[in-house]
Amino acid sequence: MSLGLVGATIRRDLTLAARNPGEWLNPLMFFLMVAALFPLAVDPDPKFLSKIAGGVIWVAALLATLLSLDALYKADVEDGSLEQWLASGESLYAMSLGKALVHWCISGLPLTLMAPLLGLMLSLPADAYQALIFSLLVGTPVLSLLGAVGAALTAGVRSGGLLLSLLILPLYIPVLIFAASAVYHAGIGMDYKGQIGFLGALLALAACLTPFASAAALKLNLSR
Amino acid sequence: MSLGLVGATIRRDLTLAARNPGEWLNPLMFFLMVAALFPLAVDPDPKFLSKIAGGVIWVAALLATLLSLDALYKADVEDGSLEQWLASGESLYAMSLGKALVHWCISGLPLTLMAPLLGLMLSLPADAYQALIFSLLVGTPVLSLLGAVGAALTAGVRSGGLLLSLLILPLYIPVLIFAASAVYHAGIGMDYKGQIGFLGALLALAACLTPFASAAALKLNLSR
Amino acid sequence: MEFNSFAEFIAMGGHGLYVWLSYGLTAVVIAWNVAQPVMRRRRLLKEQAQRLRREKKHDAKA
Amino acid sequence: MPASSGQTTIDLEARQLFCERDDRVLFDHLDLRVRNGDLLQLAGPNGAGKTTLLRLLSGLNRDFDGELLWHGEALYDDYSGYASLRLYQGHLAAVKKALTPLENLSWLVSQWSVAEDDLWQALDAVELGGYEETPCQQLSAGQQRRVALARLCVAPAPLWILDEPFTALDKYGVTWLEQQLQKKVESGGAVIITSHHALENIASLQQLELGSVRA
Amino acid sequence: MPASSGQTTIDLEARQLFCERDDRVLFDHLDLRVRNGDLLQLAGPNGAGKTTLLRLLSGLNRDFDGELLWHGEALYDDYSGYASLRLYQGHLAAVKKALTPLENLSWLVSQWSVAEDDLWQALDAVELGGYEETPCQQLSAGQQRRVALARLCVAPAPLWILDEPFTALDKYGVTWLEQQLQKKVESGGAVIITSHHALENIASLQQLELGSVRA
Amino acid sequence: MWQWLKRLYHRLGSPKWFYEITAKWIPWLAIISVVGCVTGLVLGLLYAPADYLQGNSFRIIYIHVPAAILAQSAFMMMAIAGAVYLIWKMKMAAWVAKVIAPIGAGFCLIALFTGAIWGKPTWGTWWVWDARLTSMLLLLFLYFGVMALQQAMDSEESGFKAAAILALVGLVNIPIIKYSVEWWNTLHQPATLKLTEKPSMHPDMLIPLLIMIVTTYVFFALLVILRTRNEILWHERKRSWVKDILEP
Ligand code: HEM
Ligand SMILES: Nc1ncnc2c1ncn2[C@@H]1O[C@H](COP(=O)(O)OP(=O)(O)OP(=O)(O)O)[C@@H](O)[C@H]1O
Ligand SMILES: Nc1ncnc2c1ncn2[C@@H]1O[C@H](COP(=O)(O)OP(=O)(O)OP(=O)(O)O)[C@@H](O)[C@H]1O
Ligand SMILES: [Mg+2]
Ligand SMILES: [Mg+2]
Repeated sequence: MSLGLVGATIRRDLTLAARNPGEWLNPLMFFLMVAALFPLAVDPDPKFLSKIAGGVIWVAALLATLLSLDALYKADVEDGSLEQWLASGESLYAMSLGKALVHWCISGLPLTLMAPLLGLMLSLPADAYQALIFSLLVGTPVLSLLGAVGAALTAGVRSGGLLLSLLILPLYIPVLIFAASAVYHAGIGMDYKGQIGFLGALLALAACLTPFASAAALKLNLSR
Repeated sequence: MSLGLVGATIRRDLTLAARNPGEWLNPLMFFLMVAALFPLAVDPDPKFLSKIAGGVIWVAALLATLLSLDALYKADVEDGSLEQWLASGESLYAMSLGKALVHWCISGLPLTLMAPLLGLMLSLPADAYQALIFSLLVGTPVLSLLGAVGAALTAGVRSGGLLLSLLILPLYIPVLIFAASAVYHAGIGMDYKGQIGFLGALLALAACLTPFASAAALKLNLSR
Repeated sequence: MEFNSFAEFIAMGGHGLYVWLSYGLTAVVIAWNVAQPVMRRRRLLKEQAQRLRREKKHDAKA
Repeated sequence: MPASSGQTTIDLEARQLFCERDDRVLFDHLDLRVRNGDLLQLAGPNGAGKTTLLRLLSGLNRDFDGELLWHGEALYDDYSGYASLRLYQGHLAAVKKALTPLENLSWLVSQWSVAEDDLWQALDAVELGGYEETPCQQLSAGQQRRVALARLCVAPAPLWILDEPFTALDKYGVTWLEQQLQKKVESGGAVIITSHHALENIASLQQLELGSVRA
Repeated sequence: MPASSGQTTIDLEARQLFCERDDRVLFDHLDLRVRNGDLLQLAGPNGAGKTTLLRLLSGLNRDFDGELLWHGEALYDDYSGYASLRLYQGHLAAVKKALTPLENLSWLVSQWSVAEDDLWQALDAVELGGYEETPCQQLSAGQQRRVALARLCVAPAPLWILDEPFTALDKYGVTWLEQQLQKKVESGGAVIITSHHALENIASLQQLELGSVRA
Repeated sequence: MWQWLKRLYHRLGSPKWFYEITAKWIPWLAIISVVGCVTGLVLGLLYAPADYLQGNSFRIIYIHVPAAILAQSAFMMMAIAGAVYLIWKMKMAAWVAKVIAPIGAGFCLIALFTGAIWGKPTWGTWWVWDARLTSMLLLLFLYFGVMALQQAMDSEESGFKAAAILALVGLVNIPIIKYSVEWWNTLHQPATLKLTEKPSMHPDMLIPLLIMIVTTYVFFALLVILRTRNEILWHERKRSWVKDILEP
């Protein structure tokens, strides 16, 4: 006991995810499906696919993360949990960080583990797998952290899913560019340490700063 | 007055969309952004882009429609409007058809009008514009109709957005394939009547059958 | 008999890896498919028997 | 008020209703009959099945055993006929926050044809005069409920089925609603209601106590 | 019950509070003081600002003019100190439907450290004994509210701030809650409450009537 | 005849009858499955001649094709069971439909895995976006969709109904997927990759395959029965006949 409210909330969210596997399986399936749309819509030729594979996988990962973010705070706002966090007087910074962490565990992490399979299906060049995994491992936490800010801002809005995407997509662009370029360069046998380093720097920055923004955004939801 | 409940609901939904422009602007912005991600993630070379433009625009349209569907019935279920439809004894078939129509007006139609702009941005071949517009005009209503079934099925589910995508994406694949192929063929100067004809047949089929499924699905949400 | 020795059978004319990998994966899925309902049945029977005993005790007390 | 409830005969009958939820029997061998001039209150503790029974009677939930008759014939044989004569108000108000009380009310009665003037009068009657064209999100919880209740003044349905209509109403609102119920049954309509609120003031009140499910 | 409310001194004071919403003044020059043994009921019609005032007093809403003091010092100077001594229960229950009553209650009191045994007892006290490990979605509206109210038995907070806690409770629940309030103030705690329900049975009741905003 | 059908229907609708009768079937089904599987595999792996093009890798066919066929029929059966539930409210049908979904998805996975593995030596790649492969992948997604929808619903009953509706809509979609994808593929890329279809298979190859297909159906029936019995036990746990089973 006595985990404090933050610990208890992390535990509660993981319990909820375990009890409702859709929460982490659905983003995974969506990831697979979006990646599968491209060969169907564009061109199924493996040569062609191997050129776009890295980019397509990253776009799919980004969209899957985006969609799973919608639910991050929404239920908590609607059922009054958020009110209780504020009423508890505990640090909203810690709470936001905890929520982002949980979100990564149930979306980013499974995505990263699933990505090699997609690589196979899209004929990703063999040299690019390592870069793909590294970029996802470092990049998806940034997506979760940034996304949590958007989720906090739109938590009180009815059809927030789309609005959230609009707010967050522009912020995701740098991550997308560096990650996709890392995978692409690895595929043509070039060095990609620089890009991963940049993603790492983004991660450090996001981990320190975004919880402030999330905390501020959460307070907004209370003036309902 | 005396439009009946179906007419009144269509009018009410349009009023709501007018009062909250996000409802139709957000899918549009999302459409633009997703299409803009590709050049960034893959390769900004115009020659290359012109080959994938039709497919990318259609994938973006499909995802934008998908995201806007989540809200279609959700609010009505939560605030009790659905209960009132059922209590009114009016035909749920007509109601479902009406809702899908409204959805198309605020998502598919604006998308279609916006698509040529995206064509410009992605260097779509000049010959392909007509096919793009026709395919969207005939294809997006099918997306709305099929999507409405998914929306009705998941209206009572909390984080339904992702689940909805999961259910509906496989059903969207035929539309995607034919539409993308129409645009592609138009781009290389070939005939595309066959594909549009097929889309038309799908539309007729969907318009007749999906409202039954939607109506059945809506009734489910009442056992809450 | 198509194969002359066990080693040849395992090698499958150079395709051994592919053949045995598919058979192996299939075996895993099938085993899970059989084990899952059997285990579920055991758990169910145990839990329900426990519940019945608990209810009986409760009734006896009342 | 155009409610012409005096003319229509009301005859809703339930025979030997049985309903279970999650393997727990909520009610069994339940008989009841509602006719012109009746006011029936369903009582019972939380979870007794009051809401469930109301939804059965209004035809929203068809998951039960037994018979449900309207004028002696199965209710679902002419469901839309029944639906136009009975007004159902559940826990949820079906009020859109972005719309004004007037727009909401107009949607809520669109099933019948009601003149616009009557809508204004009804909003006045529930003390929302002056708020007719303010978006509902700016109203308090009780004011939003009143928008839905304004329907009672204008809908030409002789039978009302109301689930906890006193929720969130202040004492003026409660008095007003009690008067409405009184008037309704006096003018030959009928009301079925659930409420934890005591309705002693009304003469013709009948109570149906649903079985207790407490441990 | 481990509530050690007798020892802590409670002294919450509001001076010259002023609050407006949408250019309508809800209250002005409002003074109030709550100390050990007080039970303050905020009364007033729908939309009078009761909920708004409660949220101000509990520190959730800081959008007002005037002073809010805890032990004579500005409430926000030591908000987390104040937060651990006051329990706030709003309209919303913060109960997750997929979790069991036990899990929900354990989360609801995670801010304090409460022994697991006490949680079981508390659920028993609100007549949820036997439902401790049933997912909450299978409970009725009133039963779900009780999960949140079970907190009152175990949280060691001397000051309770409750917004419409009687909502959805049946008559047993209402009696139980009235007893809790009574006990609380007798044992030296304090309660601020809004409710449309009459609380006459409690001796030390004070009422604060908020201004009417009706047209 | 009609009377007989009606009686059968009522019996099938009775969980108790189903539970008792299937107890007798299970051993037989299990024996047939094992014997069929062993003969099929011995004939297929040891005695069938190697394919003149693909060599021994073709032996994957003995699991790939039965699994692929079954995955498709299982979806149809699931949709039919769902329809029976929607129309006649027969609870047994709902349980059977629920139970088929994970089994069908399992066979679908087997078909995909073995196909992918087979593709490596024959086509030189694990995966291509060919008509059959794509429609199989979509079938897997449909299975997952049905399962996800079923468990996302608050009440189990709505879950059954929602899953049934989706299965029916998905059923309409299966031929569409299949043909649309075929048309798209032949349009986009010429038929470079065709499944090796010879006009007539050598009987030594064909017979084991037929044995395996039949065995797979029997095995599928066994799995459905095992799982349905669990569902029955759970849903009828408060009835007296289940209590009698629990404490003899
Ligand atoms: C992931 C990849 C694959 C998938 C999803 C797949 C799927 C299927 C499906 C759906 C069928 C149809 C069963 C029926 O309804 O009759 C089938 C049959 C068959 N497949 Fe595959 N397949 C894959 C790869 C392969 C490969 C690589 C080969 C060999 C080169 C192969 C050879 C066959 C053969 C010989 C049949 C039987 C054809 C017939 O008699 O109809 N498949 N497969
Ligand atoms: N969605 C549901 N799924 C399963 N069981 C339910 C559901 N909703 C209610 N129940 C069960 O049905 C019973 C009756 O519920 P109902 O809502 O009719 O009670 P009620 O008498 O209206 O109670 P209250 O006074 O709390 O509103 C409850 O005991 C509850 O456990
Ligand atoms: N989100 C909001 N935005 C703007 N104004 C609001 C909002 N919520 C409430 N108000 C206004 O503030 C006033 C006070 O609302 P409040 O919720 O405090 O009333 P209350 O006394 O709790 O009423 P009730 O008895 O109906 O719960 C209302 O008149 C309402 O118009
Ligand atoms: Mg109720
Ligand atoms: Mg209030």
